[in-house]
Amino acid sequence: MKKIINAPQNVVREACEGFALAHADLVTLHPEPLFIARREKPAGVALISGGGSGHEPLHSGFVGRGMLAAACPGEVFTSPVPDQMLAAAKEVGGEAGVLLIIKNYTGDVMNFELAAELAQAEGLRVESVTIDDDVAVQDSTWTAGRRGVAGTVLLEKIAGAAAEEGQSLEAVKAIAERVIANVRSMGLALSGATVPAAGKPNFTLPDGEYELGIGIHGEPGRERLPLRPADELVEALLEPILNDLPLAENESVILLTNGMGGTPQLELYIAHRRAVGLLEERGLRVARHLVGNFVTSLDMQGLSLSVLRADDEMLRLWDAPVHTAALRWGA
Amino acid sequence: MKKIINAPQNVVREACEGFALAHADLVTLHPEPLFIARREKPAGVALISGGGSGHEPLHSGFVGRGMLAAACPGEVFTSPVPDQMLAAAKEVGGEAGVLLIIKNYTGDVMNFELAAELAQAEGLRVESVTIDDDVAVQDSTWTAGRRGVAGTVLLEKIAGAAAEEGQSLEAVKAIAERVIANVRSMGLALSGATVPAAGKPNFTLPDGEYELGIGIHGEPGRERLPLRPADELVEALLEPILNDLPLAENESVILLTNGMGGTPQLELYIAHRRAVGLLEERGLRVARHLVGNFVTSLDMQGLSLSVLRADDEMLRLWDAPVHTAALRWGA
Amino acid sequence: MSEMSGLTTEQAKALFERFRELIDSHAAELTELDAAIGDADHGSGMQRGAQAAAEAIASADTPAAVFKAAAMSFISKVGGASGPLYGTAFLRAAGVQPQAAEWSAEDLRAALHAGYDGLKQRGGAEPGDKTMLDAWQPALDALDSGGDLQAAAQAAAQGRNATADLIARKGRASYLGERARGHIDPGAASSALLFQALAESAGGPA
Amino acid sequence: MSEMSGLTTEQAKALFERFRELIDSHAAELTELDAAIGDADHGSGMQRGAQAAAEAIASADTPAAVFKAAAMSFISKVGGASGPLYGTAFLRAAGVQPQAAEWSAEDLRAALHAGYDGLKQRGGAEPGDKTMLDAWQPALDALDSGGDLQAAAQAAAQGRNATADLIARKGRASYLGERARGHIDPGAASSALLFQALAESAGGPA
Ligand SMILES: Nc1ncnc2c1ncn2[C@@H]1O[C@H](COP(=O)(O)OP(=O)(O)O)[C@@H](O)[C@H]1O
Ligand SMILES: Nc1ncnc2c1ncn2[C@@H]1O[C@H](COP(=O)(O)OP(=O)(O)O)[C@@H](O)[C@H]1O
Ligand SMILES: [Mg+2]
Ligand SMILES: [Mg+2]
Ligand SMILES: [Mg+2]
Ligand SMILES: [Mg+2]
Repeated sequence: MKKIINAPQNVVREACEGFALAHADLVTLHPEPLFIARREKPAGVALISGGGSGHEPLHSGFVGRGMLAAACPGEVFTSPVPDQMLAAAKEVGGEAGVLLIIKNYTGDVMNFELAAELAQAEGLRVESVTIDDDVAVQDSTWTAGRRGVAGTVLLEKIAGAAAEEGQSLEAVKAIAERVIANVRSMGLALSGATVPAAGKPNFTLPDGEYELGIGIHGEPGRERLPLRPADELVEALLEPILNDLPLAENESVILLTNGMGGTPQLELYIAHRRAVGLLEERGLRVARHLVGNFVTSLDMQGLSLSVLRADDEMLRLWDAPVHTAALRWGA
Repeated sequence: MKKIINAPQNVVREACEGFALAHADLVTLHPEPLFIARREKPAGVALISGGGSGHEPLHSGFVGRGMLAAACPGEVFTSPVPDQMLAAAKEVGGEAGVLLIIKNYTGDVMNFELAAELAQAEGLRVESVTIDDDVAVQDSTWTAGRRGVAGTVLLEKIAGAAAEEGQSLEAVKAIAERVIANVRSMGLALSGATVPAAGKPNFTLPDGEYELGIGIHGEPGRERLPLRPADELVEALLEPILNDLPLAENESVILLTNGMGGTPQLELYIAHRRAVGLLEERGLRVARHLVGNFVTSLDMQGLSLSVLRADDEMLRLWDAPVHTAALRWGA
Repeated sequence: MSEMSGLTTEQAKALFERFRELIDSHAAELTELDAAIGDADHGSGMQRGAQAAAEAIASADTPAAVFKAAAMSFISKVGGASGPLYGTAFLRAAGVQPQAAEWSAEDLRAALHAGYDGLKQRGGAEPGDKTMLDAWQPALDALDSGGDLQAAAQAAAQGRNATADLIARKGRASYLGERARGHIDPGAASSALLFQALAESAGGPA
Repeated sequence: MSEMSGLTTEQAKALFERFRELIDSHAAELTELDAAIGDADHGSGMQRGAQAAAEAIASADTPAAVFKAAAMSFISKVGGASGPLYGTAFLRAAGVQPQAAEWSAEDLRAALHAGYDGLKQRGGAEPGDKTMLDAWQPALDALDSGGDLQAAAQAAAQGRNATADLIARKGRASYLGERARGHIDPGAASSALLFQALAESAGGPA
C-alpha cells in the first residue's frame, strides 16, 4: 500500500482539518465529537448526513448553503458514532427541526437511530430518511436491504434546496422520500479500494475482469465478468436500473455518472456519452447532467450510474442555488 | 490495462462528446478539427489553450465565462495540431484578439507556434504566453526548459478574468506573464499513468518508493525516494518551490493542492493541511485555497503543490466570477 | 461439569481489560475476516472500543457500572454495526442488576441473556444469519444447560467456527449471497473473544 | 559504391506508402521506446501521420506535391513534437524543386538537406542532442560523401543506434538527464525507418 498519509488512525481527522482550512468561508470544524458544520446556522430545517469516510466529497463536500447543515464523518468505511450526529444536531438544529439523511447500511442505520433517540430525548425535533438506491442488491427481508450509494448526492441537493427555501420538516422529508422512491443506481469496478488501516485492496480482480454491481465499500456485486467496451458496460449498468424504475416515454431524468475515485475523467465522459444516448433511445429526456467524482470509494477504479425520475418540483429544486465545496451554482 | 473505453483511438473524441452533452449550457463541440468553444463568443480577448488529453479537467473543464474561450484537446498526452488552434481562433477570436496559453513542452510550443503563424497570416491578432512552472526541472539551455503543470489552472483563471472584464490583449498578456513569473509547482507520484494506446503504466515504482518531481505525463522527476509520511512529502515539495520563489514575510499566496487523478480526496486534504501549516510557519498568508483534481495525469497516484505569489490585482481577478464545468463561483 | 461463577466488580473490570488484550492481539485477524466478507474495519473498530472501555471502567464500582461504562465506550468510539450492537448488549446487561455490588451466577446469566436480547432487538437478526448472535447463542445455551463460563467460551468458539458454513442474511456480508460461505463471520469471532475474556476473568470458582 | 538515385513521382509515392507500412509494423516498438524516455505516444502519432500521408498523396503529380501533401498530413494529424518536425522537414524538401516532374539525384539530396535544415530550425536542436537529427545527419553525410540511398539508410540506422549512448538535450527526454542513456531515441528510430523506406522505394538504379 502506498498512500499520502501520516498515521492511518489520523487520516480522517487530518483530512477534515485540511478541508476546514481550504473552505473556511463555508464550514466550521468541530473536532470532538467530530463534525463539519455550515459556517452560518441555517434558518430552516437542518439537514445532517454522515457516513464512513473514504467517499469524499460525500458528505463534507456538500455542507453549505442549499445543501447540508452538517456532515459527520466516521472512520474510513465505518459509520460515524451517535455522539457525532447528536452534537451536530444540537449545533445546527433549530425550531424548524432536523432531518437525518442515512445511507442504508446496518451500521449507519443503527448509529443514526441511536442518535435520533438521544436527540429526541433532549427535546429536538428529528426526522430521518434512509436512501437505498443500489439496484445491485436484492431488496428482501433476507438481506440487509439495498445499499445507499451515489443517488445520495441527488437527494442531498434536492432536499437541501427545499430546506433552504424554508419548507417545513414534513415537506422536506416528503420531497426527500420522493427522491428516494425515484432514484436508482448501479456501479461497477475494475479494481478494489485500499483502506489505510487494512493496507491492501479489499478485493482484487484478475486482468480482463470487472465486477458488476459493486458497492461503495468494495462490497461484492452481482458477478464478475469479462471486461467489455465502455458502451456495453454502460448498458449492463442501465439495464437493471431501467428494469427497476419503470419510466414512461418523455419523462425527465437527472443522470449522474459518478466516478469511484481512481477513474480518469475521460472515461467518465465516455460512459456518460453512451448513457445519454441509451436513455434518449428509450425516449427519455435527460433534463440535467452531473458527471464527476461525487460518491467515491477511495482509489477504486470504476463508476456508477444513477437515474432520478425528476418531476418539475425536483428540477426546480435541483436548479436552486447551492454553495458547497463540491457542488456550486447560482450562489 | 483495464479502462472504461471503447477503441483507444476514439477515447478523446468520445470523451469530448460526453463532455459536450453534459455541459451543453456552457460549451459547443466542434468536431473537425476538434475543439471545444464557449457557447457564447466572448466580447473581449479570447483565451485559447489546449494540450494533450489525459489531464482533465484541464483544459476543456475551464471553458466558459471568465476563463477560456476555447480548448483544443490533443490525443492522450500528445499536443494538439495547429489546425485545431487555428479553427478555434477563427471561431472565438474577434477584434480584441486571441491569447494562446501554452504549456512549455517541445510539441506544444511547436504546434501552437505554427497555429499562431497561420492565424496571423489570416489576419487575426494573436499573442501567446508559455507557462513553465515546474521547479522539478532545471531551467537551462541544455534542456527543453521547465514544464508547464498545475499552475496552468491559476493562470487560466486569472487571465480569463482579465479578459472577461474587457482588458486589452496587451493587458491580459501582461497579467498572464505576471502569473507565470510568480507561480511555481512541484509534484510527486506513487504510481504511473496508463495511456490507453500504450496499454501499460508509463513507469512502475517499487512498493515503498515514490518519485519526486514527476511531470504530468509521467516524465521522471528528480529522484526516487523511500515513501515518507504525508507531512514530510509536503515539505519535500514545498522546499524547492520556496527556494525558487523568494517570498517575503506577510506576502499573500494562492495555494493549489492538485491531485494527479488516482489520489483519494482524503489524501489531498491531508497534504493541504500540512502545506498551509508550513507556509504559515514561514510567515506567509495563504489568501486563497484550491484543492482537488485540476491538472491530472490519467489514473496516476500522486499530487502536486503550486504556490502563486498573488498581488491584490491577482486576488481580485481570482475572486471574479467564473462559470466553467470544473471551476465555478460568483456566476 | 463445574459450576458457573458470578462476577465481582474486579472481575468485570478484568473481563474488559482482558477483552482489550485479546482484541489487540487479534485485530489483524478480525480485519482480515471483515475484508473477506465485509469492509475491513472490524479489527480497528473493536480496538477503538475495547481500548476506550478498558479506560472508562477505571472508576466504576459495581459490575453494572463497569458494563455501562463499557457500553458507552463502544457506542461512542466504534461506529459501524458492531459499535451500537456491543454497546446495546452491554447496556442491557448493566440494566439487570443495576445496583448490586456483585453479581451472582444467576445475575450474570440473566445479564448475558439481556445483552443477547438487546443484540437481537437492535440488529433484527436471528441465529443462523451469520452474525455475532451465532457465537452468543451457543454460549448462552451452554450456560442454560448448566455449563460454566469455560464451557460457554468453548461453545462461542464453536459457534464462531460454524458461521463459516452459513450464508449471511444481515449486515454487510448479506450482499454476498453464496459467496459468504467458507468465511468466518468477524463479529462472531470478536464475540468468541468476549466469552473467552469472560471465562479467563471470572471462570475460577466464584 | 553505387550511384545515388533520383526520385520520380511514383517513387515518392512509394516512399510514403512504404513508410506507412514500416511505421505500422514498428508502431509498438516506437511507442515502447517513447515510453522509456518520453510519453509513449510516438508510435500512435506516427501511425496517424503516415497513414494520412499515404492517403493524401494519391492525386499528387510531382515529387514536390507528394512531399507537400505528406507534410500537411503530418502537421494536421500527428501533434506532439514529431508532427511539426516531420511536417516542416517534408515542406522544406518540397520547396527545393517545386515544379519538376522528377527529381534528379542532386535534387533529392538538396531536398533532404532542406528538410534537415527545417528540422534544426523548427526544433532548435543540434546533432548529438539525442533527437531525430541524429539519424538524419549521418544519412546526409553518407550521401554527401557519395553514398547511395542504401548507404544513407544504413547510416541512419547506425545513427539511431548510437543515440543510446547520448543524453538528451531537447524534447521530453531531456528531463531525464543521465537516465536517458542506454535508450534509443524514438524519433531517431522513426527517422531511420524513413530512410529505409526511401532506399527501398528509390534505391534501385534511377
Ligand atoms: N443486524 C445484525 N445483527 C447482529 N449482528 C450484526 C448485524 N449486522 C452486522 N452484524 C455483525 O457485525 C459484524 C460487522 O461489524 P463491523 O465490521 O464493525 O460493522 P460494519 O459492517 O458496519 O463495518 C458482522 O460480522 C456481524 O457479526
Ligand atoms: N527540439 C527537437 N528537435 C528535434 N527533434 C526533436 C525535438 N524534440 C523532440 N524531438 C524528437 O521527437 C521525438 C518525440 O516525438 P513525439 O513522441 O511525437 O513527441 P512528444 O515528445 O511531444 O510526445 C523525440 O524522440 C525526438 O527524436
Ligand atoms: Mg464498516
Ligand atoms: Mg506526446
Ligand atoms: Mg466492517
Ligand atoms: Mg512522445
